[in-house]
Amino acid sequence: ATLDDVRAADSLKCGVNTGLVGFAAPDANGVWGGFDVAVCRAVAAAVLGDATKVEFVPTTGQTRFTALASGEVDVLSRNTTWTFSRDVDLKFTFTGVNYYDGQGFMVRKDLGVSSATELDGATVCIQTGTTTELNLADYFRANNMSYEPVPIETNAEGQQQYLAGACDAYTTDVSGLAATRATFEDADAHMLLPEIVSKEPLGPLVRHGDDQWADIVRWTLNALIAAEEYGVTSANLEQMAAGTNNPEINRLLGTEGDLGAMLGLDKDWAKRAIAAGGNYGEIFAATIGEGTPIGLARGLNAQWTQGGLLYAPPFR
Amino acid sequence: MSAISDETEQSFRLSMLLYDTRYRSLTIQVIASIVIMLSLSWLVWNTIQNLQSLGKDFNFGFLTQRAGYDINQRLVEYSSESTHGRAALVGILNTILVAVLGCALATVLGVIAGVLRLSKNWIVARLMGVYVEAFRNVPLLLWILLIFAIMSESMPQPRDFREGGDASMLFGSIAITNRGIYIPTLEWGAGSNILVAVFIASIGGIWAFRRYARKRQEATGEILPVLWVSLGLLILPSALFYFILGRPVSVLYPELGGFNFSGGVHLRNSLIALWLALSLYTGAFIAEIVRGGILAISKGQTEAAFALGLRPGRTMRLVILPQALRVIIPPLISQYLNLTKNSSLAIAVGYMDVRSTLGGITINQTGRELEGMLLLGGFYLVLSLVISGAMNVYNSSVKLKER
Amino acid sequence: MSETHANTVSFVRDTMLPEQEPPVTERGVVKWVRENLFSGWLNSILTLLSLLAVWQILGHILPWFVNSVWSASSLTECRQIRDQVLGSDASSACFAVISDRWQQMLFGFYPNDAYWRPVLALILFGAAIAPVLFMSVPRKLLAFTAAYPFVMYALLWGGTIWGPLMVAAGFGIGYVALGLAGRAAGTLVGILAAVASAVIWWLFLAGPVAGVLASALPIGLEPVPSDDFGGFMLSFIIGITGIILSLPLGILLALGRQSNLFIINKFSVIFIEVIRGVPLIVWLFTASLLLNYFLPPGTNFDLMLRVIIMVTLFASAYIAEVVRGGLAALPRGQYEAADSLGLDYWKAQRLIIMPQALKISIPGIVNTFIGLFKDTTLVVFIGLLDPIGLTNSIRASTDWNGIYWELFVFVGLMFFVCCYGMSRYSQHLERKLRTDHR
Amino acid sequence: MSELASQREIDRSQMQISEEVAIQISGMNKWFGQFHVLRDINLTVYRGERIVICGPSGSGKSTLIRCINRLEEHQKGRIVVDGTELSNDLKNIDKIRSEVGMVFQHFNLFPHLTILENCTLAPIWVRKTPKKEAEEIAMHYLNKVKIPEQAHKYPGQLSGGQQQRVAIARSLCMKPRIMLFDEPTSALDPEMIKEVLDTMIELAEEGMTMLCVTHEMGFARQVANRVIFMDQGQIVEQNEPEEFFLNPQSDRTKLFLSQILGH
Amino acid sequence: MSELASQREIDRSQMQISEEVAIQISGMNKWFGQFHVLRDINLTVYRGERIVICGPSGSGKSTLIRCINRLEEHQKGRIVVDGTELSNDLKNIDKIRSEVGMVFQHFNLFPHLTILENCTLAPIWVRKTPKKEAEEIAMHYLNKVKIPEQAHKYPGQLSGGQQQRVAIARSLCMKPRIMLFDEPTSALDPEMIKEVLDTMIELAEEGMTMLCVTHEMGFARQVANRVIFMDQGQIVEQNEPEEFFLNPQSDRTKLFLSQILGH
Ligand SMILES: Nc1ncnc2c1ncn2[C@@H]1O[C@H](COP(=O)(O)OP(=O)(O)OP(=O)(O)O)[C@@H](O)[C@H]1O
Ligand SMILES: Nc1ncnc2c1ncn2[C@@H]1O[C@H](COP(=O)(O)OP(=O)(O)OP(=O)(O)O)[C@@H](O)[C@H]1O
Ligand SMILES: [Mg+2]
Ligand SMILES: [Mg+2]
Repeated sequence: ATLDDVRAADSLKCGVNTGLVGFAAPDANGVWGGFDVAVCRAVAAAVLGDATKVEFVPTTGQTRFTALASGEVDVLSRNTTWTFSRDVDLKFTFTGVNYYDGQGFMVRKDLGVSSATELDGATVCIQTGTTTELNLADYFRANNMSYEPVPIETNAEGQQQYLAGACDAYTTDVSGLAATRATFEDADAHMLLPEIVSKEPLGPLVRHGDDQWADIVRWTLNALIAAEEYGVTSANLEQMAAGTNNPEINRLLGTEGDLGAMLGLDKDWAKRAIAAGGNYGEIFAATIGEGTPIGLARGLNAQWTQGGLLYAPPFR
Repeated sequence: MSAISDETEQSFRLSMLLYDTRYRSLTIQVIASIVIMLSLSWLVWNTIQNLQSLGKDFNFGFLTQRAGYDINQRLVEYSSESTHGRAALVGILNTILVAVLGCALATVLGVIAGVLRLSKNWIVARLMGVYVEAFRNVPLLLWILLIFAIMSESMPQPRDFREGGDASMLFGSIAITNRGIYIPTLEWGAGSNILVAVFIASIGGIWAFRRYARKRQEATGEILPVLWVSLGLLILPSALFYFILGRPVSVLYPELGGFNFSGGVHLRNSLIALWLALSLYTGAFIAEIVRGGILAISKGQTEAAFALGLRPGRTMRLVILPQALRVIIPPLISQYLNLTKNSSLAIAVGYMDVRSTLGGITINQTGRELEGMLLLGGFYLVLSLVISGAMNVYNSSVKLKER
Repeated sequence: MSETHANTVSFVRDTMLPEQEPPVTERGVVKWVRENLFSGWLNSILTLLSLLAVWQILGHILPWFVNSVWSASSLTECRQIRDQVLGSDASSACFAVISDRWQQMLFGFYPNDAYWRPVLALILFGAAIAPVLFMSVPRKLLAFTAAYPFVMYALLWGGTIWGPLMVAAGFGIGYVALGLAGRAAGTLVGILAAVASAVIWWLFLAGPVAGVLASALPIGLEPVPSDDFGGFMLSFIIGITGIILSLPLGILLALGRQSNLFIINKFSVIFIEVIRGVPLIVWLFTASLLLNYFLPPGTNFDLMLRVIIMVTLFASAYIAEVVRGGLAALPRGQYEAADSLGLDYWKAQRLIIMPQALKISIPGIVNTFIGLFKDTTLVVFIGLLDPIGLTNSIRASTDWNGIYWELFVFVGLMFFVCCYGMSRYSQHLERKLRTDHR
Repeated sequence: MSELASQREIDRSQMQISEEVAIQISGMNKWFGQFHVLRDINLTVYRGERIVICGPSGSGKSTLIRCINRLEEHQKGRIVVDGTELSNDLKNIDKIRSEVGMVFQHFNLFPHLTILENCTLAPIWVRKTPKKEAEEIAMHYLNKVKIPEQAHKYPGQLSGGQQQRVAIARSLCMKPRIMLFDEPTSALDPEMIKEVLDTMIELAEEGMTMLCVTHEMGFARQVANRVIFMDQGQIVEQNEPEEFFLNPQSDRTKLFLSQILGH
Repeated sequence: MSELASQREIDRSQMQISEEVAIQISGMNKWFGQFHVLRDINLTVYRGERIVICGPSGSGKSTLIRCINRLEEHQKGRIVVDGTELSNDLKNIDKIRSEVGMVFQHFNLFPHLTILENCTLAPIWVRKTPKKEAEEIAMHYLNKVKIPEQAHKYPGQLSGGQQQRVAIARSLCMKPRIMLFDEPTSALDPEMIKEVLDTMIELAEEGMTMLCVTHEMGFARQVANRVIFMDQGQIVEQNEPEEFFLNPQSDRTKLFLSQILGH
């Protein structure tokens, strides 16, 4: 089973993007950081007790699924859209959604376009190997518009093409667009069009058939989300772990019952996962939130209590 | 011929399998084929097992399914409603297009650079040396990326061509933008058939004239100015009829409309960057081949021709080139082969060649890695076998006769 | 001297003329310029055009270089410095990205405190390759050359040294088996026995034995996972291992292609043609997408190793053609002399044919290596972080987002220096071989 | 022929030709594809005999010689060398090759090995002689061919005549019982021919069984027991040298002799 | 020299040397870079004269010959060939080149053309002769050099001697008034030298003006009117052949003659 393999290797192999600002990128010391990366670290912390025991495997849009299917990675956390065919036909198990996204368009303000429906005849940059190109084709077809796709391999290239004006619009997931826009020298000259042409629930996924492992990843993610809901942060974690009068928190942090054992882990698994990078909200804020250059608002990714979609099932 | 030794009656012993030259090769081959068969079947068996455990099958049915994605450059009808098979065809045509264009330009660049590298002009020779070394010693991928970047970074955007923009069309008809180059096309109006017929006829005329000139030289020794007459024949009658027929062919200039230029032919940046990079890179290798070919023809040949009173131009045409070509063409063709294979680097600039359609998006959307890669590999293999087959035919036809 | 006439032909010079300086027009800068730059109207035009082109290009590039900023921690800072010093419309390179990330460009994510390992491996590579390239180096060093791949593995990947040692032991066992069985029953049987025993050792015994030894005597360096490899180090490793491992395979294929045994010949031909007929990038995708299909269910080894396997197969087809050229260049007499002395096929190959054929092939091998080294950049498409892949990752960090040319210039220069050096060397070798043969 | 050689003129009657058969060829035929190169060759060579083979170019002399140590395969008939029949059996071939030395027109020394290594190669790898011993043997024979001082040079540094003598020494190091020579002097400059012939004469004096394709008629006169004349793949005439040269029987022989002696 | 040639021994006194000047070289100097190759050369060649030039290697013989048809450019002095001065004028150069034939040491036949095409190339493209006529002329000269049957072979299929004779025929097809030979026999095997020399002797008999760089002293004795000895880029001695060989004046000439006649 994957859990045993990971324990035996004493390191979690985690597939990430080769480089997407805010989501996964190595720093000058080669330490990976980012929103997707944080999920891996949390899983590693939960399973191995050490958030640094992760081996990051950079994957491209083309290679990611094979990497997972062949066992080259144990979990793929690479802004991957959860779709029917990927789940069912390609034989993967999506363990949840860590980011609710949708495909949008970014254009220069001075292009004079305020809606995607005005993009007839435009040149559009897209990243290949993603669901984006299918959505794009469908959207323009449905609206009876023509367009000129400019396929590109990586976000870095897409950004460069777009900035140079080689395409009128750049389309990818809104999070990516925002992240990209944030780094522009003149970010204000660009805008995201209001239309969201697709649903893009992004989440970590694992191979089909190893339910225990899928559960571990799923509930680690849920633990991060729940922790935010219950107000468990890396700052008050120790204090909360000492015991609170909220039994849900107690169960989550292992002070009460032994949920960990059911997963094949120990009691403190969720505590460690949260300690790794904080709860969902902290991770968001640290990597892509409004305080960072990327500056994404929580939007759909707020807790259900705040009007968002994040809704961790109960820990009981 | 058969081995008719006296000792054939000698009884067969097992050790003869190893120590008898007649059986030994048989033994080795049998063992080799068993090993090869075993390893092949091992691979196939593994594959079947793996496919099974992944719940996949092996079939090419996906080729007839809807592709669902768009391709910007298509030489045949294609839309996102077409099948994956058709997408593969579009990709194949795109690969062949860039390969053919690349081979042509690379040859031109290579010949020019190769000849200039031998030039007595110091600075020109040096410059060509720099060109050749720079391109030969830096990975092609980097050149593709660089040229692509130059194309998209330093060319004007289409909107710069608007009123008040700071870009203008070249000769009023060619728009070089950072989305590619828009060149005019021809529109064939009424009467253009006649024009085409005239043009074809004048090509026939050139051919006839060349024959006549050769006959005449053989008969009288007079040398007619074939080149100039040919050029005249090529241009004049067509030009004459063009005006007589009331200008049936008009040029359709690219015009700025909406976001982009429309009308004319759009050569996309991806195509141009790939084309230029492949040509410049391969051109550098061809330059070395051409240089080597010319140097291989000994100085003695030129001197002998000069001593006979032949002018430099004729010496080149009658003595040096025919010999140099024999040396040049075989490696030249293997460069063509390399260029064709290297065109698969289209991936770097998003040019939709066969690797990007069949071997890229299609595989990615359908999860048919095995089938897709097999088809892709098969396509390249057939292509290179055809090219190298042609080379072998050529080689054997021009081999110098020796004692 | 006076005019001579048919009837008064005889003439004898009593004082020899001294050597004279050529006329002014025939020497010095004037002549050089006239002959090399302006020897005709065409040449003059070419010269002027070239000068113009050089001027244009330098005019664009030089200021960019000269104004470059070398120390800053992000692109924004670079731009600030530029704005302060030169004004915002000046063109200026931001090479600060190189000073900031050069370690990554060279070593990928290899642990900082272990940089000495790849460096040492490279130096040792120099020592290992020397006896192959330079005939004057003592032949004894060839033993080190043979051991080098294992040393390199142990150095770079670290971990217990018993693993590579046990793999190496397999070769030793094979060799012993070859000796024993070969003496008893002939070379052919010997080779079969050697291959069989080595394979059995690797498959069934090496692992457990290594495990036991490792737990008994844990020596070795800190292990470094393949994912930490990147940058030029990755290019070098793939290139060097590819070429080293492909040599034996390439030689076998070349022999196979020369062989008159039908099946072996055809197999070699098909293998070589298939490999050479399909672009490397397709092979790399095969390595990353398909190789796992071909291996027994459950096997899984890392991408880099798979890439190395593919690259090795790929290079071996090219090496085979190079070696075939070397074999074809040997006169038939060498084979006959070996035969008539009673040497069998393998001994003749090993002692007589290969040493000579390989020597002739070295320039070709070096050229193949250059090609392979350049082609290692293609691994970026399957997610390995080679120098070009790293430029993407670096640009993906918020600090350096948007930087472009500087990274490419750096990568390009590095490649140029390495490849140009090697190609110079191979040209030198070719010239030397040509004179050797006369 | 040089004075030196003539001083050493070999008394032919004195030489010990045993009744023992060294090579027995009977009814041997060979084809190259459709082309019948050797036709019904019958030849018995006794131990200690020195046979010179001559004939016009293309008559099959080289091919005959090369069949004897199986550099070419014959298709019909038998060849028995030293009691071992040449068949497809590799062991027999190996045995015969290590007992039969061969010297080629173009020396075929191994250019990547020193002279000494050239000579010790086969003893070490075929005879499994210890290296030291092999080197002693090699030096012995290099002494014999008078170039011990060149032992550590490479073939490329030697003159043609020296190279050919090394080639002879190399063969001798295998202590062969029979030596085959295929036009050993025809690639040499005139000055060097003598050196090589002298070496061969010395060998002959020691009673080595020799088959030599050569057009050096002086050599044939001086050392051969028998001269064989071949034409069109057949043995046309064979005789003692005196008889052969003074009194050739067949017309072809006469024509041939007039040509080569005439020039 | 062969018997045949000596039978045809040319009576030198009989030959018609007109007073007409074929080549006039005066005060000619040439440098290769800093190196002074030809120093103050003065030479008049009359129509019908046959001049042999000899001298040590590197003395500038080839360069002198090559200056005459402008394969090398001279830097000082005048060269007048057949009344036309060699200057930078392309027309003059063309004129002179089509009147002066040259035969090189290494034949320099065009390997991609048949023998016949080699011979007709220049007549057709320079003289504008009709093809048929050019072929007739070519066959005439091929007959003269005794290889008409090889007309449709390629140069690679011919022996060295045959190739050199083709080279001579090729030059003759342009009906030159002067022939230059640059060591025409030095790349040939001894048997082939004779064929080529015979052809040259025949040419000489017909009164062709010839300048020949050669070390074939037999040839010089037999056909030359004058022998010129060059050293260090200068004409050191010139004389009639008899005198030159029997009674050399300068020390250098003596040394040189002793070397080449001695071996
Ligand atoms: N490998 C071969 N394949 C086909 N024909 C061959 C081969 N070797 C030799 N021959 C032909 O066999 C004939 C005899 O050749 P062989 O070399 O034995 O002649 P030879 O008497 O040694 O002549 P020479 O004096 O020129 O060496 C020749 O006609 C030659 O062309
Ligand atoms: N193209 C050249 N550039 C420089 N030096 C040259 C050139 N050609 C010849 N030389 C030099 O000029 C000198 C005379 O050369 P030339 O070939 O005329 O001598 P030669 O008398 O014909 O000698 P040989 O008998 O060897 O042919 C030699 O020292 C030679 O090295
Ligand atoms: Mg022979
Ligand atoms: Mg000369």
